[in-house]
Amino acid sequence: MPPASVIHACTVLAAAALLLLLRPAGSTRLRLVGAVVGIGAFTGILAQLPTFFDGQVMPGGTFFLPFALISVISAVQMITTSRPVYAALHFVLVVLASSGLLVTLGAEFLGFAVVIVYAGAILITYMFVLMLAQQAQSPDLEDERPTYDRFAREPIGGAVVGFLLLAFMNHLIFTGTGELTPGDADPVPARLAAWERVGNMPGRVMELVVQVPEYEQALLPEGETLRVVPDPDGLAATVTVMLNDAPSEVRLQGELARLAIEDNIRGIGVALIEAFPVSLELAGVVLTMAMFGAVILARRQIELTEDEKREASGLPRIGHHDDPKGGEVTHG
Amino acid sequence: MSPLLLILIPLLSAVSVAFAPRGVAFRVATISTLVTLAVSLIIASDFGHWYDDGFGLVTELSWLPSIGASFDMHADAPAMWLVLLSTVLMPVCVIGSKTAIKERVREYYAWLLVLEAAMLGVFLAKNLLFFYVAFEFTLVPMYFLIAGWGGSNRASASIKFFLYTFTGSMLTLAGLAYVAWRFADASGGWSFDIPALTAFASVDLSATEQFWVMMAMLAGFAVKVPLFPVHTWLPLAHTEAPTAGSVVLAGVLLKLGTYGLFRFVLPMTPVGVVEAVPAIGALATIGVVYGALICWVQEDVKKLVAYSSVSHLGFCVLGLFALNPSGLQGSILYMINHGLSTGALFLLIGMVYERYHTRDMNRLGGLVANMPIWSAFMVFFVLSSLAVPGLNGFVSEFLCLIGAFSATPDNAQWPGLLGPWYAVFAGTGMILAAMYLLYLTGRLVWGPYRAPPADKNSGLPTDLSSREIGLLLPLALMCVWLGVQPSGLMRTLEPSVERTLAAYPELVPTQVESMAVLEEVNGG
Amino acid sequence: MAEAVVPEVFGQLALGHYLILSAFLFAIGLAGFVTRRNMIVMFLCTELMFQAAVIALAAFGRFHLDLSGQVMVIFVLTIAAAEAALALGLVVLLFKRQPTLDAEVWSEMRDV
Amino acid sequence: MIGSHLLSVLLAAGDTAHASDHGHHSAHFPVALPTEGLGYAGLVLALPLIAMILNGVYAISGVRSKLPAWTTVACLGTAFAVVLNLYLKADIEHPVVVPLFEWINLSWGTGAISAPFGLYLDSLTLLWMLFVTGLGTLIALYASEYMESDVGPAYCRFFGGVSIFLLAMGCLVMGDNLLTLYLGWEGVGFASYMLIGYHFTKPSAVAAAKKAFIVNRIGDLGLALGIYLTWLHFGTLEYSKLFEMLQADGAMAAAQQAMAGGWEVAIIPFLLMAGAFGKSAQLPFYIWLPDAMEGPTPVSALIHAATMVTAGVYLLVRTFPMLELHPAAAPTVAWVGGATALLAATIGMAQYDIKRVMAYSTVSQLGYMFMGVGVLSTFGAAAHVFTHAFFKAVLFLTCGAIMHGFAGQLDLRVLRGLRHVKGWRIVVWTMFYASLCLAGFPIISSGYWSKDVILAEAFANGRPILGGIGLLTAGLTAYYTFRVWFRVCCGPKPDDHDLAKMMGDDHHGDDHHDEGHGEEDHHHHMPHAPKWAVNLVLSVISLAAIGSILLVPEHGWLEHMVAKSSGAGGVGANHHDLPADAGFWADPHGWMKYVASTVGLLGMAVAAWLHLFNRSAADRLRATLLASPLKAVVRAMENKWYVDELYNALIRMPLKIKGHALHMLDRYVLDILVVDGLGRLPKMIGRTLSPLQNGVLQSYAASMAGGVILIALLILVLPMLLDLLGGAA
Repeated sequence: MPPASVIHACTVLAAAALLLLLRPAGSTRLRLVGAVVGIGAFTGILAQLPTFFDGQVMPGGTFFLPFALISVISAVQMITTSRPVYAALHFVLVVLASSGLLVTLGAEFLGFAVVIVYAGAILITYMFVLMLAQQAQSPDLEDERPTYDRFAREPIGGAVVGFLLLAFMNHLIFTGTGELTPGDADPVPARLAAWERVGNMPGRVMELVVQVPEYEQALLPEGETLRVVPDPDGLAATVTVMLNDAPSEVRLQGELARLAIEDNIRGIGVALIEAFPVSLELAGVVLTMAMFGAVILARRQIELTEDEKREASGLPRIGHHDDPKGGEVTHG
Repeated sequence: MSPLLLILIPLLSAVSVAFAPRGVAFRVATISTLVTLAVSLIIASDFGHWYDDGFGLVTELSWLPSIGASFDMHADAPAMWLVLLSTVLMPVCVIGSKTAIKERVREYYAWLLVLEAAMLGVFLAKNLLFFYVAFEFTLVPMYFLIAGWGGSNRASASIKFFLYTFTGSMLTLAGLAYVAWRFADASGGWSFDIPALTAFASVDLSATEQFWVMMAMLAGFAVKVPLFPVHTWLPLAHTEAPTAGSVVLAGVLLKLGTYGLFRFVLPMTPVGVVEAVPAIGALATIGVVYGALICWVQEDVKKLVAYSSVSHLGFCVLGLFALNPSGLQGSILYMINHGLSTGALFLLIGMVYERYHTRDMNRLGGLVANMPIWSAFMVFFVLSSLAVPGLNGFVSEFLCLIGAFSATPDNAQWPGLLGPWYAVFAGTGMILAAMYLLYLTGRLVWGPYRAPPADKNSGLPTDLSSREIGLLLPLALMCVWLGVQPSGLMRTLEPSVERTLAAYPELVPTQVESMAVLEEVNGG
Repeated sequence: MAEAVVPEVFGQLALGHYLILSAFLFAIGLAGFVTRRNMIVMFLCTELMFQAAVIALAAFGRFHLDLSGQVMVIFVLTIAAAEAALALGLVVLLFKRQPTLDAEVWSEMRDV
Repeated sequence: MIGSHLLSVLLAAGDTAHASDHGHHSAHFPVALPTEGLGYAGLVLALPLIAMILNGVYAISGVRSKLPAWTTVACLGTAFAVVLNLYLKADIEHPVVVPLFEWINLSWGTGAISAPFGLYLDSLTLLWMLFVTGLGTLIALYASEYMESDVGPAYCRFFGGVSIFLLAMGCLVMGDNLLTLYLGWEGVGFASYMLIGYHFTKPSAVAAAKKAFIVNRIGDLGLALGIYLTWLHFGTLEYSKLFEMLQADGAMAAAQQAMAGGWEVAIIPFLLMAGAFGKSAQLPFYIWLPDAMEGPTPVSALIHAATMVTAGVYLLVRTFPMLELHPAAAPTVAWVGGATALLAATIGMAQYDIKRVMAYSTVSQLGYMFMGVGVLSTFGAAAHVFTHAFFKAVLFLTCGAIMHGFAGQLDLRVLRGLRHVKGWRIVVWTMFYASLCLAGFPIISSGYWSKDVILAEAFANGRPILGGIGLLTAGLTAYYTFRVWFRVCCGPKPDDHDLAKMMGDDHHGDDHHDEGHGEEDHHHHMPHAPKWAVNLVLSVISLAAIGSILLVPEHGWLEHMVAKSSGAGGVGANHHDLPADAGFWADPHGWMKYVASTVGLLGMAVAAWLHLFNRSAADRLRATLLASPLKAVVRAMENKWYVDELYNALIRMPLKIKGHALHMLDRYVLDILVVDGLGRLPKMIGRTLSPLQNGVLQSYAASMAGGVILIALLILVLPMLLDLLGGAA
């Protein structure tokens, strides 16, 4: 069987599995079958990868599969459970698993940031809202939960749309990645770029410089910009600094520059400031506007009649049942 | 005197009318159109290219130099005549609206003046973008005039008018833009100079390109003319428009289409034209008969005259595509004549409408008993429309038909692709014109008197007031003048016409040969 | 055990693995967004799609040895936070009008 | 003085006429040359124009007197004087062109259309203008009295119309090119339209006017096409150049060349003919003329009997050389003329309205004229035009006088015994003489002479069947003419009571609007005899008719006039040198005098028998016929052979239906279905897609994803498709 058909078959299987899981009144056995089929389909697709692709080895090793499975299973759980609070908690699980993957990918800062921002801040907000909204509802009894939580809306449509998209992405992944060039295919320009970046950060360079034993006392040249002149191969660079009131040249090894860049938090900071200053500003503006928006939305007063208020808080209406304008009568 | 004035005066007065006190709007508009007329007459008297094929009044005014857009102007003799036609008709429209328009007077006159500026822009433009902007801009004031002061069905009429003509002219824009793009491609810089583009397109575009460019241009211009079968916006727009709107529409706006055919289609895409001439000729001929037959069963006077435009403009297009000087000269003269006589007919119908508030021939009749002066004018302009010799319509219709007649491939000097059959078939339009126009006069002018009670509030006398006579008399005199002394005008058209047709005497035989070859291939 | 199985079945880890995971998460998120009726859960689904994007971005960043991917993740976080703030504000507002979380109640914007 | 001049010309012409006979088909005639110094000839056109403008001014300024009539009579009389002066001055051998002003003059390289406004003054023009202006003046004078009850704007309108007619007729006859002729041609059509529709409140009058104009237009289209083709082939429209060209290579050579040159040239004479048939009410266009009797009687007399309807004859005589461009042209004219003559005569026999009888008799007589042209006797045609103009004018004017006096009564079954009524003597006896002329009473009637020429030429031309038809028609003509006269003027003397009964009870064509008419009651009860103007005019025209006897015989003045014009080819074309021993029957000109007289007298005798001596016999005959198998024929004759109904069913109704159908097509198919349909297309697409806008958030998300998928598919599939296409190509 050609691999492409395997992949598409797996996608279809995954869709079918999701459908089984989305069935509102589905029995536990069916759900189990769905789960098994889904996991099988997922791993089946993953298993096709080596036959297509022998590019750069990514970090992660044995950690990838568990994290991946956790996140996928939790995601499915999240969209199939009829309890919104559980959904939120499953989402936390997805976030945690993906933050694990982020860490294995060398994005430690992001791994933690995601946990803090998502699991810590955003999810808490969601939980608040959920609880606020569901105060009067009893979450334990399946039948008493609102129908809109219990029944999926157009499960077939959703599965079809989602997995059509998935099929397309799979297609791209399995046919398109060959055109991508791995990052360190040619190390020299990367090293030179690293030196250039570091050269733009005088303080950072001085930190590197003072790590060299003879240059512990070195100072920034007064009134001059610090010049970092890398070697043509980028393996080392010459930096002119002031040592004992006299200019002195110090050789820095390439490893140092790599370190300076690969230190994740610093690196992100540098990249953020250096490459995306405007986007950073815009992100700030977006956040500010979101804050204003949230404030304004929250302050918005809805004019409700007494009855509507009572109804909203789960109390019976006061007005006469046969009087459709009961609320107004009480006001009168 | 700069031709710029011709556009600036109406435009600025439009602004001032819009903001003037209600009471003076009419006066300002009248004075403005009269001044424009005077200016156009002065310009015409100074015009140096009446008897050669050159362009005069060349004025340069930069707009967007980077893409070659400008407000450059020029005019040759045919354009000058059409400018004069417009400036003559505009005061008539304005003064003719004095009693008919009683609400939102300022806006009304402002739109009329904007319309005048746009029309003059079309005839004077030297830059393609300027031409196109002006060409499209005529739609806006007309749209508002119909929608704002029209009849009961004005909403749909105005929308149909706008969308129909606009859709057509979008295709025209595409065709013209293609020419400009090809020019930029070939010469390395954008230019929208009409003479340059014309010279370029007629020579450097391939036959296929010319054909499609021609089709694109035709789409817009044919709708505007309107050529059968894309005429259906016209009766509705005419019927619903206020009188002045109808007058301008028939008098000038339709001529934008034929002017476009004359100025762009014929000189720009000669190779495309020779391919399409038989088809266009057939459409024009069908339009003549079709429009006439439909006229004959109308109950609404205005609709009748509107359909008569379809019929008449068929002659005009037939003359254009005869590809010989007599046809072309006749066609240009036809534009002017149709503007005068049909404009006057609409004016006359408007005058009746103002008094009786109906245009239904079942309710109106025998008006000569009450309105002898009106009837005299009506009969006169009907005769002019009928192409009775001695009046203006005859010379142009005669020349269009003679042009089509002599447009045979074996004509030594000006070979053409039409021929006697087109002329004979279109000639039956003469008979049908007599039928429907006499049906019109028979119902409206003669017969036992019947009319709804006259509107006491219109403030108008039973017969025409001196203001109304003053409007019609100049038009009538012009009709007589053009009927008795057309030669002076015709001579001024000759050089431009021959310049326009320069490419055809060589192209037509080639086309005839290739058609013969094609026939042989198909036959074999 | 995992060390023994994983290399055999999956070989070396490649970019594709991360991308497939991301694609799966995205598809599940989309399917959830379309099928769920609870407004809050729907927003959670969008967050899930954001997560998918986060993983893909981080993987690409690693693949190219470029930090831009991670920077993008920061922007995604920003957007997610902003979205959460506004969306939840809106949900609260809507809930005040009509005490339900069913998204289909709010279909006044439909045609006809 | 003028009379003596005419006499001298007459005598002189007698000697020279034979000299003009140059043999078959190659008669040469002098071609006009431009000249100076005759500019005052323009007055012939200017005077009616002035009259027209003055009448317009009178109408606007509300003149309520006979001023318009006097102005018109004065102008037309002066115009007649000018024509007479031109005639006296003109040298018949050397016709001239008088350029007035430039009208249409275009040229491109070698091609040119030139139609200067000029006058072509040759004998034919002068002949025509003499009787046109002369009769115009007299009939205007007659109308001054006849129309007096309409004094006011309508009076101005009437005389304005007459002036327009004279102006247009002048252009038609005197124009020096075909376009000017066409100008006049349409102009007289318009004048006729205005005057037929004079009683505009009567729907029948309006309809008749419309019909006249439209039917004429059909013929005009032929004329116009003929003019185009003439221009195309000969490159000019001016008579002088045209004739030069036609004479240069000889008409026969031209004909042969034309046949070789293709049908475009060969059909020129047929197209011109169509124009002539339209204007002169020949088959198949004659139907407008009887209806045209809705106009006031002076109009019928002037326009629809004496002058305008002869314009077709004029056209054919003027362009006679072109008639030879096709050998079948002249016979066609002859046969159409003959057929019309017979058909109209049969219809005329069975009409009761005396004015209509006269109308059909006009159509019939015009048929004779065309027969004359067709058998190559332009002289005969012109002579008959000339004599007919006078006696038919008299007949119409007398009919008008009767109608005027009897409040619109025209029914010959009602009218009788006018001979015995006081004050009608001149009417009765001028009518009698004119009837004699029409019936072709030997020797003393002018019609006899002119008709004989045509009939004889028909035989001489080798068309005995046509000649036979002509003779038969002559008999019928004599019968119906005297049927009218005997019925109306003879019979028992009516007393006052009878006279009152004869009065028309409707206002049919009565020209009275009775406003401010003091004697209204009297009018309605008793006939009133004509006054001096009517009697004077009748007498003068009758004298002119008698006088014309002197002019029309062969080799006389009239033949001379025609022989020097473009009609020369039709003078003596059928003359052959007869051997001296040829018998009586060898020369039709000889025996026709006797045969035609006999036939005419026979017709008169039958009329006398049925309508004078035995007045009830006619009714009995009719009853007998209606009971016999000939019933259908009689009915058809009384109903004008149902030609009007036929045309209505074959032409008018189909066109009208087509108009309605096309209007429906235009409105519903083109406009509503196609245009509005296309306009509705975006709306329909929107409506189809609008369920997507269901307000449910998830659907939006799904459709968004669907869109992404579509784009993805496009990205994936499009290259494949292009590959496939590329592979295929």
